[in-house]
Amino acid sequence: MALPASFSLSFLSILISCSHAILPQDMKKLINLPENVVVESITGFGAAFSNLVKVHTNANYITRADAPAKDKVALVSGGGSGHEPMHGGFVGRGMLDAACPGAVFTSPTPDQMFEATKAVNGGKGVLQIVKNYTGDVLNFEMAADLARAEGIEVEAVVIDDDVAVKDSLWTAGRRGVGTTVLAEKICGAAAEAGHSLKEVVALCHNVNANGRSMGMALTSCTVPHVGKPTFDLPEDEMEIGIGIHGEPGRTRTKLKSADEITEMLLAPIVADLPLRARDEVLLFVNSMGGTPLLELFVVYGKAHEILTKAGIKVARSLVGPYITSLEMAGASITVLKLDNQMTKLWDAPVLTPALRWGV
Amino acid sequence: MALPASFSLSFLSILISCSHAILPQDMKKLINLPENVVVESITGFGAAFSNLVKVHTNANYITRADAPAKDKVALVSGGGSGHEPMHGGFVGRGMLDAACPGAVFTSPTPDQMFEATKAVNGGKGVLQIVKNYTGDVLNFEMAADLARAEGIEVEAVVIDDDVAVKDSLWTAGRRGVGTTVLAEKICGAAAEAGHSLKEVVALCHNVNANGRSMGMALTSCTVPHVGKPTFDLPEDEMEIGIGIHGEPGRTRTKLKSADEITEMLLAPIVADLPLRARDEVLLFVNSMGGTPLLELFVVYGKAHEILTKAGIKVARSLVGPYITSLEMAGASITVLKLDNQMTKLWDAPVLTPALRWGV
Amino acid sequence: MSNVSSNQIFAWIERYAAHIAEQKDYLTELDAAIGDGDHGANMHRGLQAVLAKKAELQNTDVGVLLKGVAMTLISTIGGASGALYGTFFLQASTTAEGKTELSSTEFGSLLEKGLAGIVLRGKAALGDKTMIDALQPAIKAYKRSIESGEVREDALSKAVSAAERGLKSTIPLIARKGRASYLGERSAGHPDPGASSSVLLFRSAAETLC
Amino acid sequence: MSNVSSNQIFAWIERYAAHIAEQKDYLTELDAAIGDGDHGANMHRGLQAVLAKKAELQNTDVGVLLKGVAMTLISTIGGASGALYGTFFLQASTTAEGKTELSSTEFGSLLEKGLAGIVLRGKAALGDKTMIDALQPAIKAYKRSIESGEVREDALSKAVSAAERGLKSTIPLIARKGRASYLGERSAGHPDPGASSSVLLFRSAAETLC
Ligand SMILES: Nc1ncnc2c1ncn2[C@@H]1O[C@H](COP(=O)(O)OP(=O)(O)O)[C@@H](O)[C@H]1O
Ligand SMILES: Nc1ncnc2c1ncn2[C@@H]1O[C@H](COP(=O)(O)OP(=O)(O)O)[C@@H](O)[C@H]1O
Ligand SMILES: [Mg+2]
Ligand SMILES: [Mg+2]
Ligand SMILES: [Mg+2]
Ligand SMILES: [Mg+2]
Repeated sequence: MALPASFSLSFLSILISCSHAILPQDMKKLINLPENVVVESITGFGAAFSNLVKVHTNANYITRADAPAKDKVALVSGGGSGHEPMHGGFVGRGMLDAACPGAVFTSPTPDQMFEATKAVNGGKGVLQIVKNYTGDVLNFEMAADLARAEGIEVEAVVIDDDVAVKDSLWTAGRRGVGTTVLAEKICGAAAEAGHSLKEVVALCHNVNANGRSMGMALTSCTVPHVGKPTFDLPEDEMEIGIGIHGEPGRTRTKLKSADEITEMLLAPIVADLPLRARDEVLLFVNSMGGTPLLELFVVYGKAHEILTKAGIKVARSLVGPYITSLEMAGASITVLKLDNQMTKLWDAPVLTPALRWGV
Repeated sequence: MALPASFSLSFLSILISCSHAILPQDMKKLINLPENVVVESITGFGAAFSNLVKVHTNANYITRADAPAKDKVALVSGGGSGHEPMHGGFVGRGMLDAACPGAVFTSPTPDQMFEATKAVNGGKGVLQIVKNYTGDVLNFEMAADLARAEGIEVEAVVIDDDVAVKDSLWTAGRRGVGTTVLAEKICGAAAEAGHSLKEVVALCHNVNANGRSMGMALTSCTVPHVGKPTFDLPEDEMEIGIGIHGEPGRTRTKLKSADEITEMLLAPIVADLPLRARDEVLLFVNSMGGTPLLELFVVYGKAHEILTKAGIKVARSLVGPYITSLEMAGASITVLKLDNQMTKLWDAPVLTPALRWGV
Repeated sequence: MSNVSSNQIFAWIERYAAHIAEQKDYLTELDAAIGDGDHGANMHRGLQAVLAKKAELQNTDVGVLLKGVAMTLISTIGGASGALYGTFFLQASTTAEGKTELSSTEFGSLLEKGLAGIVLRGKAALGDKTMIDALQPAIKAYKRSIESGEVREDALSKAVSAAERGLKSTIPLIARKGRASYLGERSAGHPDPGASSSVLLFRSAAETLC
Repeated sequence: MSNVSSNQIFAWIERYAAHIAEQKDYLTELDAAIGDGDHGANMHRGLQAVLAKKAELQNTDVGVLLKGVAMTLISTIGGASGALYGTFFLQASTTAEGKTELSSTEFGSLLEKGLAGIVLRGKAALGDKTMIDALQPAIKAYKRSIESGEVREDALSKAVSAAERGLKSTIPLIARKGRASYLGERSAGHPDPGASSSVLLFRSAAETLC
């Protein structure tokens, strides 16, 4: 068969130019074979926290050790691996019932979610908390179809809080980032308190509507099965508005001071919510992974100062690496406008590998 | 005055060759001025955890919010900054009463420790938990002299658990690393339970005698006021036996798999303790900062498997970035041989920014 | 002209796996530019899993074969492409239940049903800078060619050309769906990864189904 | 020959601060090779803090001056060098309480007392690859020169040479104290950072106390 000339010449030549073999030894990573990293990691995770969680390596999902919890709405989340402790670290009493880790930075598959859903369904219905990425949304939809076909009541709430992305009906919309962690905690507490699926769904929408985030990167990260940095960032530049998978952001600019960067992240959040004097907020300053706490607290301190000076009350805080991008250096800020219910549920006991208080 | 020729020629010329200006903008760090990073960071830390700790920026130390705790032995620790969450993140009920952060990777000064000691002294004496570095030891000694001169009973226990360093009476001895975190938790619980200074000191020696650690680095870190990596590590090499300040280790070798590295770290620990079948241990797998949890759990899983196969029972675990070296990629393993008392005290309630359970 | 046999369909998938294996780093690079750098790895993982099921997928009817391909892609890829290519083959399989061979016209309907599944699941349209920009013109070109009486070899050849033009057309576009949409205007100037893997799907067809 | 005045002593410290400022990156590099890469920054931080107290340290007696230097170094450096240089000046100050000038011999005793403080605090001996390897021979050379009737200028010049030889002697040594000791045999082949800063201390003295 004769192929058209344009194909065999131009297209093929582009396609072939860049392939090269990848050896794990090329990478500064504590891994064995890249294709085994997720299973080996969740196996270790399960061994470390066997009192709190159970790891199922048949279909790769993590449930509470005592699943299914009876007479409560079950919360299932998931997404690509590489964002640890999210989501596996949030499985436990008062937060998630199950988490489904995909390949690194790749949405999990419907069968994982379906198996997880069946394993945690306690009869009061299942809420899927989904970060707004096409892959996550589509795969969770397929899983929900499968579960509903077996008579399980399933609802999904899609988190889309990243102000770095312009929202629009005509696009995939905003990404889901930091607010996901807060929604999982708050809705997990509501489920634990016996709220109905309908109520937990409404609450989750409410948290999403009141949470906004923006992140930045100083360096790229390297996905194990790719073997080289996701993007190149010159020595004197940073990326503002980065996504948690190394997706390019809003702008690339020269390095700036922590104070300036904090303002660049916080200003669009405050404007978008919008926040007003006397509002009470939860301030969540997150490390993308490679940024040490020493620096993260500098950013937190400045963000706290800016909000306080604007008359906004920082009523609750979360600081640390909670929704990460492997070893990427950088930080994100999430602000959640609180009401009494959210504050109470935030304070409620939680007992997971990554977040615990009140128990 | 005529200087000797050897001085003005050879020595001076070496000395002058390498100086160059350092701009913070050269560094991929979320900081403002390097000289302000510690104060800004602990200020942010204090704002984030104002319910648990109080930050004193006059002499730079951190105390429990409710200090001085009456009728208990007070625990004071400290060391260079850049190891966060250690030590500030371990201040709170059931662990430290005060922490003194020095400049990055530099021991704090006696006046910080002295002020902290006075602020937390509840009348039952003060235990200094000191990592075995000359600077830390000497400065804590000077602080103890000052405190004793004011009538405060002070004892010091020096932690020296790093099997990467040969122990000897004729040298500074082994470095203090991961066991420090465990000693602070266990002794903090004992102090909370009302044990006397003498008892807590004996316990701390016991923890130190039963804890061993070894670490490795895949990459260097950059100290803010230095502005460039502490050491160069070629793209295909790693450093085994690294210290937490980027001190060179035992050997530099080609990159290896996570499984091989885990064996290289664990074998000298098991041999040095020594561990035997049926021993019960706490397994602590620590990230040096830049190694993400995804990878850390691979190491944990392998370490758990090796110990279990040797008939050693992993009775307790700690996994995460707890004693870090800024953004250095790498990991350390600490094994603590447990007895009933230590296990009970490990399980006792703790309420600090970085470790909390049971409350 | 002869019909397409189920063995040929399997050969098509096998060839597709080979092309993906060869181009996976390139596809990943395309995705790194405007997405998250995993498209090549995703497709490769899925198609290798399909190959591993060779024994059970060969020598069945086209419906069972394509359903097996679909379920394997869905359960091993994850990501947008897993759901979308999975849906493509799942919907395509419904047109071939019990059949061990397909006429050229039936094969066209199979492709159309698959594409309809992608559109329904992903809610993207032509010009959104997705795989649809390669698939839709390719399938249209195939159908038109067959309808005008040309042989399948020519129809597939035209489909490949149309897919390539479709791929090229994605370069200047601003993405409206998928991860690339987060980039807004910065997504222009890059070819869409999914459209690239779709070109390979038609190239594999042209190489095996004639 | 004239006595050493307290103003000269202050000039000595000022000059030392200037040398440290100039060499801080080099000292840090030496420390990065066998320690933790902060010796230059440590010394610089401490001596800049001393300069900031110029108003209160100038125009007092040598005892008060050196005690002020000591306390400032101790409270701003941290690390081994803070405790050790701090102790050096603290012990030295005890030999000069109330004095506004010192004879060359008295200055020698001052140095000796300071060194004794370092030895007591740090428990290191000659050959352990520490600052003592520069300080001890330098002070010895100074004393011997003064005792044999030479002028202070010559004595200090000999002290500088002895300090430099001491520094050089640290190069092949395997460190037994301080952070460098963790390296074992890998510490050989590098000069000791603290011995380098001690050479600068004597160089500053030679430039200001004659
Ligand atoms: N809504 C959609 N409809 C059709 N195709 C889409 C849609 N969203 C994304 N795609 C396709 O998927 C491709 C990306 O696939 P892949 O990288 O494997 O998944 P992910 O985006 O989840 O990482 C895009 O290049 C695009 O062609
Ligand atoms: N026990 C000791 N006695 C004398 N000098 C010492 C001792 N330990 C270390 N030193 C000196 O201190 C120097 C290191 O100082 P510095 O780098 O500022 O402190 P640190 O080692 O705490 O980082 C070494 O080069 C050595 O000269
Ligand atoms: Mg993806
Ligand atoms: Mg130091
Ligand atoms: Mg992708
Ligand atoms: Mg040093």
